[in-house]
Amino acid sequence: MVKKFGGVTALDEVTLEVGQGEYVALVGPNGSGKTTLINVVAGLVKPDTGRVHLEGRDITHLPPHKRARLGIARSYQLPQLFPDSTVYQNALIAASSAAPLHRRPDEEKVREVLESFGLWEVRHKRVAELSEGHRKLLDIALAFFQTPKIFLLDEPTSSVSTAEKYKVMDVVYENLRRVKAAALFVEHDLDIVRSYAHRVVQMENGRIVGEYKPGEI
Amino acid sequence: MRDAYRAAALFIALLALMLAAPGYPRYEAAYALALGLAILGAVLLLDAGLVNFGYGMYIAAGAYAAALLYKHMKITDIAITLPLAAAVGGLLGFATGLATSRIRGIFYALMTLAFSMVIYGVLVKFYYFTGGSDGVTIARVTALGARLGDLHVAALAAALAALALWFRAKFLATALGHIARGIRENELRLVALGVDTGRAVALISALAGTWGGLSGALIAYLTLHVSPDLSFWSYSGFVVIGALIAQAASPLYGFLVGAAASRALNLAAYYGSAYYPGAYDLAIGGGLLATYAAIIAARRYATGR
Amino acid sequence: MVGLLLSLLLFWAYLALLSLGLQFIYGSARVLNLAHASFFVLGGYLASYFANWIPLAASIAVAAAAGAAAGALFYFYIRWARDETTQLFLTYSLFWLMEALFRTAFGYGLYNTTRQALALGSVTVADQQVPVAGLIGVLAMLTAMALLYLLVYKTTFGMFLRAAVDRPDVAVAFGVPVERAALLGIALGSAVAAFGGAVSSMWQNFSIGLAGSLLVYAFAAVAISGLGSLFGVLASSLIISAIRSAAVYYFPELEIFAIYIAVLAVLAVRPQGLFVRYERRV
Amino acid sequence: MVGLALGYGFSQLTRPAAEVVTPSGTETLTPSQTRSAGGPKKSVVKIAVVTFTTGAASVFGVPAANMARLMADFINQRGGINGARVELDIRDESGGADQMVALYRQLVSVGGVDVYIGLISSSDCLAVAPVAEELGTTLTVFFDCATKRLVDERMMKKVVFRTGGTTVQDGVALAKAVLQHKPDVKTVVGLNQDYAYGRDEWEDFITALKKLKPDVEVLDTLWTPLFTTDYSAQISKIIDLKPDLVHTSYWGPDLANFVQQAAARGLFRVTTVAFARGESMLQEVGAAMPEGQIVEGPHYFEYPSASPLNKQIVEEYRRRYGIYPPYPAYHMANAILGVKYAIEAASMATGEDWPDLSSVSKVFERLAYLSPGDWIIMTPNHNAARGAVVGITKSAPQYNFKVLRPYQYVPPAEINPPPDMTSKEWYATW
Repeated sequence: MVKKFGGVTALDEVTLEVGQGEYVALVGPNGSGKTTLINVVAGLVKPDTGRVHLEGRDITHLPPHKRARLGIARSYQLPQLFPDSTVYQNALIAASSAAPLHRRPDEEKVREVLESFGLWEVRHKRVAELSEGHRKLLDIALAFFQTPKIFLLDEPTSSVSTAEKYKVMDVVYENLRRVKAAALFVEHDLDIVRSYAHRVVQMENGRIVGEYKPGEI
Repeated sequence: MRDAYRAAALFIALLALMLAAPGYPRYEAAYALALGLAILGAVLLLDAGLVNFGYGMYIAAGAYAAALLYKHMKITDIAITLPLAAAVGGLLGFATGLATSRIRGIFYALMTLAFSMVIYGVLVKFYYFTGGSDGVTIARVTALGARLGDLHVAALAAALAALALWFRAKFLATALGHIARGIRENELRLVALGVDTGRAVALISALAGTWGGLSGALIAYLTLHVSPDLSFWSYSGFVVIGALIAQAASPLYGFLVGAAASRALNLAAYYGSAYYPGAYDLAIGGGLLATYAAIIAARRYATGR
Repeated sequence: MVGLLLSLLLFWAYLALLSLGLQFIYGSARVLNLAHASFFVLGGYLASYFANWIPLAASIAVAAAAGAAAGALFYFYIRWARDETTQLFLTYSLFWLMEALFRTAFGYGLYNTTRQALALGSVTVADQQVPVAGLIGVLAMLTAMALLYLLVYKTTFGMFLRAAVDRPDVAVAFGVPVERAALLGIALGSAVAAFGGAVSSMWQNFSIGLAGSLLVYAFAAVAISGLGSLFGVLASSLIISAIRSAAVYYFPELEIFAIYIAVLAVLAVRPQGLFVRYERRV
Repeated sequence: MVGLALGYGFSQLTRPAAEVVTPSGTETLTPSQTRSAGGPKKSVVKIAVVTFTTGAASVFGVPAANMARLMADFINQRGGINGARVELDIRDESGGADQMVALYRQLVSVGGVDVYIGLISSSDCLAVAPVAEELGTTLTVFFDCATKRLVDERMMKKVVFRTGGTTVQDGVALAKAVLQHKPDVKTVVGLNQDYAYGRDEWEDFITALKKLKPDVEVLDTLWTPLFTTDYSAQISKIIDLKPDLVHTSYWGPDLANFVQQAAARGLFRVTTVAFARGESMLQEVGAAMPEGQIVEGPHYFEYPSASPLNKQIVEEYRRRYGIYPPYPAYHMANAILGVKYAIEAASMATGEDWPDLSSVSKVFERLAYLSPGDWIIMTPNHNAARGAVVGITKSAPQYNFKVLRPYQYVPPAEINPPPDMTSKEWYATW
């Protein structure tokens, strides 16, 4: 797969495969094409050449919302939330995206997801009043209403205090395991990578330059 | 079930008001409710953060559907004209919704304004079909053959307003209602959550158009005359501002507050115009400002923000 | 044919004078003013009113100055708007408040300076008699455009303006007086609008209700051009004038439609407009 | 049969003297000789006057409102209407048909008015008429709107009347005058406002003209939206076409804008313009209006020159408001006097001091009375059979605007279809 922005080659002959339930970490300096790769898989960006397959089906030309329905969930480096609503309302909106338009969203599922992400106690807080950790968790939790097959995590623990980093990752992984979803995550903190990834892929200037076991780095 | 009880209670209250009030105040109350339906439609779009500056076109669509059925086919029965008006409004809403499915913000306002001015052009231009700027006069309105007087139309307005309250409660609770809020606050994320926001906007527009069509038909039955002015930008502006007031006042009952505020301004303009020619404009401009400021202040006081 | 071109030229000048101010204000302060046409009409009223006592040129200057003052007042009024919808709300109310002002101050009668304009005589061009006033109108439009262009792209104030509007938060960090830039931008935009109205009073009557119908033309010009681009609105006014003149000549029934269908066509294809500003091609 | 000669000067403007008058072609009501003084004494009659006091049409509405004030004072100085003092509630007509319906309902209920006189725009008249008929509580008199639909579609049956003429009178009178002053006219261009009034005026004019001179050719019909401000494209096209005649029914600012811009472009050197209802703007347009144009108006202040009533009204109006009364002012006088005589005649006929609405309506249908500008002859279709004045614009030393020299009065019989015939059927009989 190749993706150029003007003169810059963001992705240069990148091929990557993530197995069922496998956790792959993407490491590399800023500007190495990690986020671009995630955006291509999520459908926000169209590759110049190359294909995106999900369980054997070519989804290169599917719009983002169709990919999400097929199970490609993602979170964002800077949490993308519904700013003027409370945590509970954010969850209701996410639940509604999975429900038929004329029916009520599944409030049972809302409670279940918020509790599994430890957000039930703060559900009436406005998003602006949440701690950085809670904002990150909510950002990830919102994607769990579509029963993800693969989760694209863009720096899940960035701007979270080191103490909370592991708490966040434990909660995320517990839920990934619960729904048996694979994960492709971008992470700078090598300790996190070591403790959570099955496989580590290193990228530089848009190219995959190496693949390692977590223990080898 | 609570929504149904609430709607029934509103209907009974309004009906009592209609029976008690003498001729003119009843007409004003019924017109306010008709406007309230349009304001509800505009509020649905505002929920999704869409300021539709051509909303009057849906009202005109409904009003002209009812009026032209009378003008060309002498159909006066509301059992035919009311559903047709709603359908025409809904169709127009769906069409404009599809056309603007990818367009937001100022461009959405400009595009809907352009649509409404094309509709205005059609209504003024096709003189032999639409009666041009003189509009269309409806001699009488009937239901299953019986002629409807002022009171009956007022009762119809009360029923539709109650239906609107029930619908508003349902809309707020259903997935589409939450998705509308999602579009307003962070459409990018909503797409990533698997929502086809284009289709959602088209659906919300269709609903807004339907309520606009109903409002138009009701205005036609009340005033017995429809004119292209319904689709002119200043009338749309009036409805949108009513909707902004409604949105600021309360998610559920807001559209009734907006309707009451707009009609009160009209009454103030009437009493003022005897003494000072600029009273109408002053009442509308100044009145809207005061109402909005009052509601913002009340909101800030309530939430202590 | 000369007749068609002449009418095209005159309406182009008229529409550009109306729309330049609206575009400049959006370009310099991110304010889309629903009451913009009212500033244009205010200029027309004032020029017509003062022209009874002072020479035409002086009354136009007075009208433009009053426009600038009104613009400054408008700035302090619109500062309350935190977001687009509140802005829309405040300018919609302002539209009605200015109508109330017009009804009280200029309620009755027709306001124009056609008598003074007629005195300027006319020129014959290929059997078409061209009023000098019309040519002055075209000249006025071109000078207004040149003035704004020079100001925006050739002066430090212009640089402040562009910086303030693109990234106000960053501009403040560099010491750009963002507030003052917006104030001057709005005052200047309103002055151009009032100046346009004052000049147009040479061939047009001003009365209540005019602002409402003019606004739709100004919005059409801005919608087709794209928000913020001065040359864009100059070009879109020419396009609209061409469409309108052609419509009147060849299919008069369509005159009302022609412009709005053009707006829809452009918005459908390029919602941000044909001559978008951020491509810096001015 | 009553013919209410009703005196000749304002000084005689007292109770109707029962003298039989038989204006051509219509029969009128005879009052009973004796009148008992019974029935409730009404001290004040409240009349709502709704006309454009602001906006583009204020150049129309304000002269009418001023005439209403003048007539009310005159009537009150001479015993009011059947002894009741006239009180005016003057309201602005701006806001559109929707607003006028609401205002009508407000005035007749909360406002407590006894009589409603109003409306210049045909859109407003068509909106208020059905509501007035349905409510049926208040005598409603339209004083100026010209739409012929009120007559052709029988929208005035019970309480609604119109003391003004329709586009039929304008069109036919103007067509006849055009043939008189330009008998060899061959090519015509229509330039009218793109709404019902403009279309009706053009249709009536061109139908009449073609009936009278079948070989007339219409080069083009141009339609402009109401309150257009720029006519450069239309003027260029007319100058290119060089027709023998241009017909327009522009009024208010549209007429002023068009004449000023056309004069600057020299249009009047290549063609002659026939102005339907152009009389109202003669004073407003002033010097910009060239000589030699054909102007028609339901009224013209110099006609009837012999009538002391007209002379007195014109002098008093000019003293108070500084201009000569344009036709909308005359239209308002017709309406107020019509209300006065209808009530007083009904009072004489029924013997009650303040007759009820149905008897007033019955009288009003067959009333004939002298108004400053013309004999007003009401017909059973609730509309007046009106004459018209047509003339050629000419400068005159003592006026700073163009006056009509020569001008002629076209009597009602020549330009009105018989009461039971629509305008289409009437044209067919030519």
